[in-house]
This record gives sequence, structure tokens and C-alpha cells, in this order.
Amino acid sequence: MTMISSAPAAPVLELRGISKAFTGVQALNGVSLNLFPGEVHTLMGQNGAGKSTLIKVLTGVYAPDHGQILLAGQAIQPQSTLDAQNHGISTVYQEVNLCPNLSVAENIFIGRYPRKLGRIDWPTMTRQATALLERMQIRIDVTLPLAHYPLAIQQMVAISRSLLVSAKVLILDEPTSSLDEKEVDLLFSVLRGLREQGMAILFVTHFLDQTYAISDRITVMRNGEREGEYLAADLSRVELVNKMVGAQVATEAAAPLAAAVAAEPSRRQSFLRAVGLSRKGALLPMDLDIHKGELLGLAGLLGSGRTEAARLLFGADRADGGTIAIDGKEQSFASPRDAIAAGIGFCSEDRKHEGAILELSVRENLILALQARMGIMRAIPLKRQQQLAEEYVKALGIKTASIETPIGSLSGGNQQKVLLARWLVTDPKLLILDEPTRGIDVRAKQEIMDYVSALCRNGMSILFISSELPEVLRVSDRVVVMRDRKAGGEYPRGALDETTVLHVIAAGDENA
Amino acid sequence: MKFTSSPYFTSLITVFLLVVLLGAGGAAYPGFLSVQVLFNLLIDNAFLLVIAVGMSFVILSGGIDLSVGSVLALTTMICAWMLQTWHWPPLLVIAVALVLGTVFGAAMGALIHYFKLQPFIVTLAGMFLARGLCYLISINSITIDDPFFVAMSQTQLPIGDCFLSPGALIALATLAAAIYVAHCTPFGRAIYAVGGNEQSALMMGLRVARTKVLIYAFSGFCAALAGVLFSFYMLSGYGLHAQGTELDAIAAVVIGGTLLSGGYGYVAGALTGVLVLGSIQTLIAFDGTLSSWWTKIVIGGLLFVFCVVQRVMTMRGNKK
Amino acid sequence: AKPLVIGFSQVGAESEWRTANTVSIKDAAKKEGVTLKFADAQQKQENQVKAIRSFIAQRVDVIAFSPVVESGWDTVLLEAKRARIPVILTDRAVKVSDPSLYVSFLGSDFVEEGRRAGNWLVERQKKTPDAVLNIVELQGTVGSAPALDRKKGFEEAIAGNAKLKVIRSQTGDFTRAKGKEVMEAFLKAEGKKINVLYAHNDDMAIGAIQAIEEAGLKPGKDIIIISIDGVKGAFEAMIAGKLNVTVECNPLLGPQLMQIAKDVVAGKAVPKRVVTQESVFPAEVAAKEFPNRKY
Amino acid sequence: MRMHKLLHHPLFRPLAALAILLLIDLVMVPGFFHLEIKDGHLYGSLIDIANRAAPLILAAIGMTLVIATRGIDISVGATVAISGTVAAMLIGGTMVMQNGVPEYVANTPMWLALAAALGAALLCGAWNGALVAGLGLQPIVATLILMVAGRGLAQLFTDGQIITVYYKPFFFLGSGYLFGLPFSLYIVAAVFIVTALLLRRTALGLFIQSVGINPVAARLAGLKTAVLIFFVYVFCSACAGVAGLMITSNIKSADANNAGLLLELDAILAVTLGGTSLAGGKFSLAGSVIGALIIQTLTYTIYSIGLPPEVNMVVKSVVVFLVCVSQSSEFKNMWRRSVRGNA
Ligand SMILES: Nc1ncnc2c1ncn2[C@@H]1O[C@H](COP(=O)(O)OP(=O)(O)OP(=O)(O)O)[C@@H](O)[C@H]1O
Ligand SMILES: Nc1ncnc2c1ncn2[C@@H]1O[C@H](COP(=O)(O)OP(=O)(O)OP(=O)(O)O)[C@@H](O)[C@H]1O
Ligand SMILES: [Mg+2]
Ligand SMILES: [Mg+2]
Repeated sequence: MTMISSAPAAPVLELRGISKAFTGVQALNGVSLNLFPGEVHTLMGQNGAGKSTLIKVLTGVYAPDHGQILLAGQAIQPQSTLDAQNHGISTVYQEVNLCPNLSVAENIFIGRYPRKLGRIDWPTMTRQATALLERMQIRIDVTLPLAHYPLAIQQMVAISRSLLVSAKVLILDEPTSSLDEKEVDLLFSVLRGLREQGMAILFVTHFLDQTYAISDRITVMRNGEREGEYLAADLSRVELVNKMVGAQVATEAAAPLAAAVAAEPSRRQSFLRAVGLSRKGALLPMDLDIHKGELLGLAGLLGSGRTEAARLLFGADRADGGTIAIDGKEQSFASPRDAIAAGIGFCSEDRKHEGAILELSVRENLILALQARMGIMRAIPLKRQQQLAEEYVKALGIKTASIETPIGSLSGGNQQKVLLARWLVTDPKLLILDEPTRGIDVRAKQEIMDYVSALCRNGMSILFISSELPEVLRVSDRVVVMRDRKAGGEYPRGALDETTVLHVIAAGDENA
Repeated sequence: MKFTSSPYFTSLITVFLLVVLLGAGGAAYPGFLSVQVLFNLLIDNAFLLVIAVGMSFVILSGGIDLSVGSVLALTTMICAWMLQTWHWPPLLVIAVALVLGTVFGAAMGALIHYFKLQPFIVTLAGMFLARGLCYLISINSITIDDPFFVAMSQTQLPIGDCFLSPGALIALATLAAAIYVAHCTPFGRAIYAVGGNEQSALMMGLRVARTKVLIYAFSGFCAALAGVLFSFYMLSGYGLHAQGTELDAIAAVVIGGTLLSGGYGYVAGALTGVLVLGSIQTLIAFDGTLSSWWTKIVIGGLLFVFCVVQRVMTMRGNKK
Repeated sequence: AKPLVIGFSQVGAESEWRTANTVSIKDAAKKEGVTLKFADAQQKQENQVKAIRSFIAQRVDVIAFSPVVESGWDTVLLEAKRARIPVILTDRAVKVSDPSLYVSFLGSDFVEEGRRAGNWLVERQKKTPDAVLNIVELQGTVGSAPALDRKKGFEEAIAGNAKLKVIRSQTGDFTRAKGKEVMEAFLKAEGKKINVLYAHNDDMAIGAIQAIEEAGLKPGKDIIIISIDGVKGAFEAMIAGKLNVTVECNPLLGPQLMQIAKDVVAGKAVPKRVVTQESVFPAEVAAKEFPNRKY
Repeated sequence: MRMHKLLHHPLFRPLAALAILLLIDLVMVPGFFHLEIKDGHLYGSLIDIANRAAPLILAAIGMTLVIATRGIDISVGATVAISGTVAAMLIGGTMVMQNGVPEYVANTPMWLALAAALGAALLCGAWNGALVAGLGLQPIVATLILMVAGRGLAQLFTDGQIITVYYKPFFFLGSGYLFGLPFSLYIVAAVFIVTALLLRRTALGLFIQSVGINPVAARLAGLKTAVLIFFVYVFCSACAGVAGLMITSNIKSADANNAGLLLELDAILAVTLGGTSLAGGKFSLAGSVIGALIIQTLTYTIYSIGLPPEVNMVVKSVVVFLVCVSQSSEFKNMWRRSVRGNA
């Protein structure tokens, strides 16, 4: 830890008694926060604690009901993001807010283009954008549209964009939710550099490791209120979790999962067997065998093709080659419907674009897949819908004003839980979870994984994709490591630790 | 989300299909492929091109402007009225007309943005209003005999042994300026950003409000400019001028490869779109045997073939 | 010899009258062995200009067209003149700075039609000299030439008569549906006060007749109905006693047009203005005239 | 609290706009609300408005579903012309005297003619649906094709002539009365109720909204998005087809040149006035019905007040502006602020 954190100068940014209510929810209640120059200040709290809302109030997206925002001692009332930017506050929001149709370079530079003779200097922009991303070790064609790239890249682009402004305050709302360790390390080294230059950084994450790796100071929020502010060095992990949750609970260092123990090799009949599955430009021929009642982990770096593999298995994209057999019977999936009919569910990593139907209620979002499977004519009675919704809201601890609230007004983590529930209600035989714990707080993550493991024990197969290697290793019965858009190796539980996997990923072929 | 439709590719296909269309016309009808006939395409559709340029901006931003045809008519009416009744100098008349059109567009843009109203409905009401205002000025058509307008109308700028009209040149200049604005200025890029995702554009700190108002102001300006060109073209002001032109302009823009949902496409596509529509009409005129209803059916049919081929080729191209 | 080539630009196909006009011209061309280049403008002046330009590019022998509107033809007609292609107007006139831009105008006079309708009513009023007759008017499409002129002519004709008063005037867009709709509203608003209906075309009158019947009144008796065009439907209505008079507007211009075109090309002098044969058909002659109607 | 709820109901503002229009009529048009019994049925301005609005309401109901899926159908007017023409041509009809009693004979049995007309409309819808859902053309261009060509087809059938129908029973559809009320109202009510039930009792409503809000997510959740989109275009054309029959029956003739001209614009206007967003998603069927009634009442008011036809358009546009602005939530906020400011 640097010394700056313990010798507070005057705060650059000071929030006093901020309150904000939406219809039915008091999202923030008298929250105060001090942000000092040259520190990384982490905001922690369970899903729906009010972190994102606080950031939105701070950056002029929402107007606070009460409270004051002071920038260098001066009261400010930012009216818009632009306004906040002009005050020197640069922000990366939780949901990636970029324009999918513009090129990567433009997304970084829009609003502050390099100019030549009054017009936009495209070559310079391309050059600078390439260089900027290269600093993050991302080598891509920056002239292609953003939509061309997966979510993780988009997130890095959003971060790069925020770094470009010469700001006094940098705010990052869960920037690491779909990044893997390598990217996170890179990001952190950049952040440390900025900290040295005296920038104040407000950071939101659900990862305890990351919190301790980077923060000087931690503010914990609970139920829209500030629980307390601590120096990172003074607060143990267990204490932190307890403060977030507001009760004494076990932490993620909990005992090894019961599910894995229960999974006996004798029950291992194949449920889905893919042979030579491939798609041009996305996935090289790959074999995959998923057993009944098994939790199969799919590990790999960003862009290693895990999402592509999942989409092909689900029929979301059409495979160019290869076969898929379910229970030994060969099937071809022309659309997700076919896969669903075969008992497969798929929870996408991109909840904003591929998951949530934002204006519909929690209940409607939750029953959508089930209803789709039952067909249009056999509407699920309202009573039953409500019952299901209530049940899963409770089971997954979804924080929502009511089951009729539009899903768009839930916090990010809670939206994710609803989408998970959407597939759980259909009771699939195989559930493909692509980054299901993205943006979910520590406690909920554990609860969800426990829940999922319990389902496994009852015979459901799960394909689990996550950028968090420890999590994959912890819960999976078997892990397939992907590299360069193909399967690099397959390992039974226990035969694998983090270093081996990293080794496989790094070295690849020799190990496979 | 996968990147499914490359606007660049679509635009190229459109140009290719246009060439095929012209070639087919040339093969079928003698004299069709003369340079003057091609120039006539520009002369006769100059006003449509200008409107389509403004419409491109609007559609790229994810909006739509139905008022352009009526604003065009209103402009011809205002020009005619000021020239014939008040005898104002022609350049002043043109300036006033352009300012009025711009203000009209900006007002609609402001309503759309500040009251969060739907562009379709606001500009539909704008369409009724502008058309209605024409009738309030006069329900008759007013002939323009101002020497400047007559000169603009009848001047033939010789190119080889063919000619272009000043209006066609003005339209081409407008197109060039718009392409420059769209691709080389922050305002132009902001249009694309708003069309891609308005919410994100706002979160990225773009001046969405200003951009949107400016877009509709620009469309209003283009409609008024088209009105001035139309006044040159017809030498009259009339409330029934250019009925349904908004649909032609939208069709031209969309055929040119721009997506109505906003954010994807090129302003230059407006030119291809306009030329496609113009060629279809010229083909029909050269054929000269179609009855009124067959004219409609053939226009629809050619439009169909064109859109389907364009679409199928785009899908094929993206698979590769 | 090479057959004569005529380029003809029609307004559109917005009414039965127009269709009859088109058919007449096409049939006449076929009969005379003339090659007709027909272009439909879908009611748009700019399309007519485009069509005329393409006729010039195709070097036709004669250009003929029914202008959508009277102004705005100078430029393109000048081009035709420079290309030495004679132009004949049909059905509607144009306003041009230089009358030599066209050789002849063949067609009806909308103002005169309106005047005839008005004169018929003035005569009719003489039968009941004391009664005030309240008139409702169904106009054509706002701003269109026939609507403007038929209104003007009618107003001229009844101007001197204080007993004839237009109490309502609204557009019915020349269609049956609108004519009926507007008449319904008139009947509710004015009720029994309405004595006369003047419709700018037969279609609106036919729609209005239905509205009057549905209101429990007798068209042609409780309300005097005057309309213009003289299409078949109007004659049927007159025979049924539901329409009092229709002023003919003759669409059968084909044979005359072909004659003028041939004369022009042959270098003969042609009259600048050829008025078509048109009459007024009151209900009394309807039954006798009906078998002669072609459209 | 209940008052508050009422004021915030999404239908409140369209209804208020309608009420204000009627209020203007009450003041400006004497006898506007007067209803009498004539020939055994109700007769008066209100009945006229409802009767005239019937085709528009039908078109608006169909359009609502299309718009809810983020689409648009500008071929409604052409479909009206086609269905009306087909029916009129098949029925035609003459009167013959049999034993001194007039008998009306149709060229084709009426049920067959009606079925053929609806069949033609369904074909139109299938065509649109195939272009939009199958080929993925943008809805406005896809339906533009039929908008242009469809009217041409109708004119081709009739040779550009107005086809008059002489077969009396056919008139019942558009100008008949049942229990004192226009028969067209029963048709509209039936279509409305069936549609509303279909949306409520089946998952159709949920699916249409999902597809309209986020088609990608809807497909991944297992919806047959293409089939759904195809269906709404067919449904929209079917509604337009019935509207076409109604219009034809009402004026006892089919006018391929003018029937349903610009009906699509009015239908879209009705849908938006009713509070449905053109961006797709949430929709209100009842709102669209009210929107259609607003438009028809406005038109009728202009006729009744005796405004000169030159100002029709200006008045219409001003009313649309006012209704839209007053419905926007931004206006509500401004209003609230100014009320609070004064208090
Ligand atoms: N626009 C909105 N309308 C209504 N309620 C909202 C809105 N935005 C947030 N909320 C509510 O405010 C509360 C706080 O949400 P917020 O997004 O700030 O949580 P968070 O701490 O960022 O959670 P997460 O870790 O899941 O991102 C939640 O209960 C949420 O449902
Ligand atoms: N660092 C990178 N550099 C260049 N391209 C990348 C990179 N990361 C991802 N991509 C692109 O992503 C595509 C594969 O992404 P996909 O979403 O399948 O990967 P993934 O393994 O699911 O990774 P994640 O879900 O972590 O993004 C590749 O086609 C590649 O073009
Ligand atoms: Mg959050
Ligand atoms: Mg992925």
C-alpha cells in the first residue's frame, strides 16, 4: 500500500447524504463518500445495494432527491454525463455503453477526435487507438465495428476510452466482470500508474481478490445505505463479507463443494456428444462429451472460442461441420428451438442484448423460455406464473420491488439471476451457462453455484463457462481447456490445479 | 450480437444492380443509354436527391422525417408568393425560404427530443401542417416569372453535346457536402452514434439533444433547398406539389443500403437509391405501352426484384 | 411511311372519367395506326415532366399531355420546342409565358361546366321564385384545377340571385366514400335546411345520394342534386330519379386528338383551341340518352 | 389514491383527448349529441362517427400488432382496395322481379365472394410476412412494394372502373343495423374481443412484446420469431381485408383508385395516439381503438363546424401536436412543476 491512503489530503470528490428513490425502492438513503486524490477506492456491496445508482447520481445520469456533490470543495450538480466529463469525472458504466455500429477506434475517440484542418484525422485516430489498445495487449483491427468483437473486448474498449480523458476522477463500475486474470492484471497496472499521477479512482467489483489487490480504501454499502468506510489494510476478508451481508456467514473459503463429491464416475453416461463441431471463423473442429449429471467446466482465455462453442451446441449459430448426438441419437439444430426441444438451455453472457427483455416484468422474463417451450396456445395460468416467479425470486434471492417490476430497473446482478431462473424453470437436461456469475456478489455467487450443483446431483448436466479460473476449478467435475478456438485438453477433477491450466493455456499443444 | 449486415457491401451491390438495370434498359430500348438520358436522371431527380440527402441523416440517426414533401411544397408556395406578390429580390426570397425550412425542421427536432415524442408522429403532423399552410397562402397554383428563377430553370450547362441543369449541380454539391459532413466532422459521426445507440451516445458524453435538433433542422433545410430547386424546375408554387415524395426519399435511402433502424449506411447511397428509382421510371416511359395500373405493378415488381436480389446477395456475402 | 409516333402523358387513373379518357385515346391511336407512347404520371407533375423529357429523348413526332396543373410548364415545353416537337394539350389548359409553346389545346372548360351547373339551378329556381334555396357544395380535391374552376364558374352563375345561398362547402376529394361521409355530416349539422347539393363530380354525388337516403330523405326530390361529368352511374341515378342533372365533361378526346396530331405533322394549320362537344343532361332526358353512353 | 391511479392509467390521456374533442363538439355543434330513432335504428352524429371509424379501428387493431413487433405495414390501403374489389367484382348482382317481388341475385354466392376477398387479403399479408420474416427485408420497403403494386393489381382487376354492387344483402355489412346499432360496430367489437382474448388467453401477447423489444433475446429463449412476425402481417392484412369489405359495402361500390387511400397513415396515427410506441414492444389495443375514434371525431368535427376545406390540414396537425405533447411524460413533469411553482 502506498502511504498516500493514510494521509488524507482534501478529498477531490465528496458526496454528502445522497438519497435517491425509484418507484417502490429507496435505492440510496443518505449515502456519503469521500474520494481522495491518488487513491483507489473500492465500492462493495451485494447486488442491488445501490452502487451503480450512486455512480449514476454522481455522474449526472440521475438527479439525487437529496444530498450534495462537492468537487474540490465546490458544490456541483452535473446534469449529464457530458457535464460530469467536463468537471473531470470519467466513467465506465456497468452495462457497456458504446455504439455497436461504430468502429472500435471511433468508440474510443468519439467526442474528442484528433483533427486536421478542421476535419477528423482518421489515420491518426486509427494509429492512436491501436496503440492505446496495444498497451492493454489487445491487438485487433480497430477499424472494424465494435459489434464485431465479443463483450470482453468491448469492455476493454470502454476502459480505454475512459483512460483517454485527462480526468481528475475515474469511475469504473464492474469493469472486470467479463475479463480474465491476464486482462485484470493489465488493467490494474494501468490503474496503479494513474494512481501515482494523483488520480482518484472509484472502483466497483464483486471479486474480493481484486479488491485487495488494488484498493487503498473500501466503502461498503448495504441496502442503499453506507455501512462504513475502511482502509483496505485494516479489514479482513471475512469482516468485509460480513459487513456487506450484514450477518455472520461463511466466506468463499468454504468447504469443497458437496456436489463434486457426490458425482460418481459410475453414473457417467454421455448425454451430449459433439464430434468435429466447427464453424468458419469461429471454431475449429472440436469434440465434446457431456455426461449426465456432470458439471463440465470450459476454461480458456478471452476469445478462445468458448462462447462460440456454446452457441453452436445451442443452435444459436449454425455449425458448418460436425455432428451433435443427444442420448446417442444424432440431431441437427437449426435454431435454439430445436436445442430447447432436446432439453438444452443456454444462458448467454451478454445479458443486455441476448438475455433480458428490458421492458417486460421479472415474471414475464422468468417464464419466457418455459412458455416458449409449451407453445403459444397453452398459456401458463397467471397464478402459476406468479407462483413460479415468487418461488425463484426467493430461491435465488433476487432483489426486486415486486415480480411485476420491469427487469430493466433491477440491478445488474439481479437481472442476471432472473435470466438464470428463466432456464431453471424449464428444468433442462443440459444447461449451458456462459459466465452466469458475471456481476453477481460473493455470497450470491456461492448460493447460485450451490444451487446449480444440487441440480447436477439430481441428474442435470451443466456446461459451465467462466473467466474465473478458480471458480471453474472449484465446481467442475471435469474441465475442458480451450485455446485458439479449439479444445486444448481435458482434465478430470483433481487432476488439475490453476497452474496446470494456465500452463495448458499458455503452452497449448504440447500439453494437449 | 453478431455483425450481420455490412453497409459497405450492400452499397456496392446496389451500384452493381443499378448498372445492370441501366444495361438492361439500354438493351431493350434504343436510345436509352444516351448520355442525355442519364443526365436527365439527374436533372429530373435533383430535388429528390437533395431531400434524400437530408433524409439519410435522419434515418442514420434512427429517426424518420415524413414532412419533407410538404415542406418542399410549402417552399415553392412561399417562393412564388414572395416573388409574385411582394416582388422581393430572388436571392432574398431563397434565403428566407431556406431559413424557414430550417426553422421548421429544428422545431420538429426540438419537439422530438425534448418531449421524447416519436419522430414518425411529429413529422406526420408536420406534413399535415406544411401542406395545410400552403392552402392558407393560396389554393391556386402561382406561376413564377421572376427572371432569375426563369434563368435558373432554362439555363442548360453544356457538357459535350449534352447538358445539365444548375439544379442538378446544386444537388450534387449538396450531396458532396453531406458526405463530407457525415464522414469528416464530429457532427456527422455523432449522427451515427445516436443511430447506433442513443442511450450510449448520451452516456459517452455526446450532445445528443443538439445533434438531434440539428439533424431535423438539416433535413428541413434540405427539404427547403429541394423546394427552391423544384421552383426552378416547375416555375410555380403549388400546394399539391410533390405529394408522396417523402416515401420516394425514404425508399431511395433504404435502397441505397441504409438501415431504417439507424446507424448503418452511407449518405452516398442516397444517390444510388435516387438513380435506381429514376431509372425504373425512365424505363417505363421508354417502354410506353404500360397502362396506369401496369405502371404501378411494374414499379412494385422492379422494386421487389431489386430489394430481393440486394438482400440475397448481402446474405451470401456475409456468409463468406 | 413510318407510322406517326405520339408520346402521351396521362395524369393518372384516379377516376372512371380518367380511365375513359385513356381508353379513348388508346383506341383511337390503334384505329389510326399511330404508335402511342403512353406514360402514367400517378398524379404528379414532376413525373409528367420526366415523361415529356424522355419523349424528347426518344424523338417522338408529337407530344400530347393532360397537365396535372396549369402552371410550371415553360421549361420543359421550351425544350420540346427546341427539339421541334409539337405539343398538344388535352383536357386541361396550361399557363405559359409564350403561347407558341403548344400548338393546340383540346378539351373542356371547367369554369364553363361550373357555370352551366349554376345556370341550370338559376333556371330551376325560377319555378319556385319565392323559395330560398340553401346549397351545400361538395368540392373536389383542394387546390386541383377542376375543383377551383367548377367552384368559380358555379359561383359566377348564381352570383346575381339572392335566393340562392351556399351554406356549406367542404371537400369530398372526388370520391364516393368522402362524398358520403361529408354529406352525412352536413345532414346532421343542417338537417332539413338543405335544398340543393352541388357536387364537383358524379362520384361524390352518388356517395352523397346514399347518405341522403340513409337520412330518410328523398334525393332528387327533397334535395335537388346537381353534378358534373356525366358518367354511367350518374345516368343510372337520374333514371332512378335520384339525381336531377349532370353537366357533361367529355373524356372521349381520342379521335379528335389523332386528327389534330396528323394535321400538325402534315403541316396543316390547326386551331389553337378545340372545344369538345359537351351538353347538359337533366334527368328528363337520361333514359333516352343512356344507351348512347360509352363510359 | 384511486384518483391518482386513474390519472396515471395509460389510457387516461387518449381518453381525455377524445373527451375534449367531444366537449368542443358539444359547445360548437348544436344537436351533436342528439340521437333519434329513425327506421327502427339509432340515428345521429355519434352513430356516424362510430360507423365511419369502424374500418379505421380494424386497420388500427391489425397495425398495433405489427408495430408491437417493431414493424410497420404501409400496404394497408392497397389491401383494402384489393379485398373490396374482389368482393365487389364477384358479387356484382342485379335485381330481378319475381312474381312482382324484387329479388336480389349475386353473381357469386356472397359467402364465396367474402371468402375470396378475405383470401386475397390473407395472400397480401402472407406476401408481406414472407418478405419481412422470411427474407428479412426492412418492413417499410417490404410493404412499400405491395403498397405500390397492390393498388395497381386492384385497378387491373377492374380496368380502372368503379365497380358498383347491386346485391342488397351485401350492404348489410357496412350500412346495416342490428338491434338499433350499425352492424359494422358488431364486427369491430368481435374482432377486438377475439384479438384481446387471443392476446390475453394465449401467450401471443407476451411473445409479440418480447420479439418487439429484443428479437435476439427472444430467439435465444426459444421463440419462433419468424413465424410470429409472419403471423402479425397476415393478421394485419386480414383486418385490412375486413375493413375493405366494410368500406365497399358502405358505399355500395368498389373504387380501386381511391378505396383506403392513405388509410395506413391514419392507422399508424391512431396506434400512436393510443400510446403505443413505434419502437415496438408494449402496446395497447384499446388505446389504438381510442386513437381511431379521436381521428374520426376530429374529421367529423371539422365537417360539422363548417370550417373551409383549406384549413382542414392545419387544424388536424395542430390537434395531433397538442395530443402528442400533452401525452408526453416530459410535459407532465413540466406541468407538475409549474403547478407546484404556483402553489
Ligand atoms: N431505473 C431504475 N428504476 C427503478 N429501480 C431502480 C432503477 N435503477 C436501479 N433501481 C433499483 O435500485 C436498487 C439499487 O440498484 P443498483 O443498480 O444501484 O445496485 P448495484 O449495487 O449496482 O447492484 P449490482 O451489484 O447487482 O450491480 C435496486 O433495488 C434496483 O432495483
Ligand atoms: N484478445 C483478442 N484479440 C483479438 N481477437 C479477440 C480477442 N479476444 C477475442 N477475440 C475475438 O473473439 C472471438 C471469439 O470470442 P468468444 O466470445 O467465442 O470467446 P470466449 O472464449 O467465449 O471468450 P469470452 O467469452 O471471454 O469473450 C474470436 O473470433 C476473436 O476474433
Ligand atoms: Mg451495479
Ligand atoms: Mg464468452
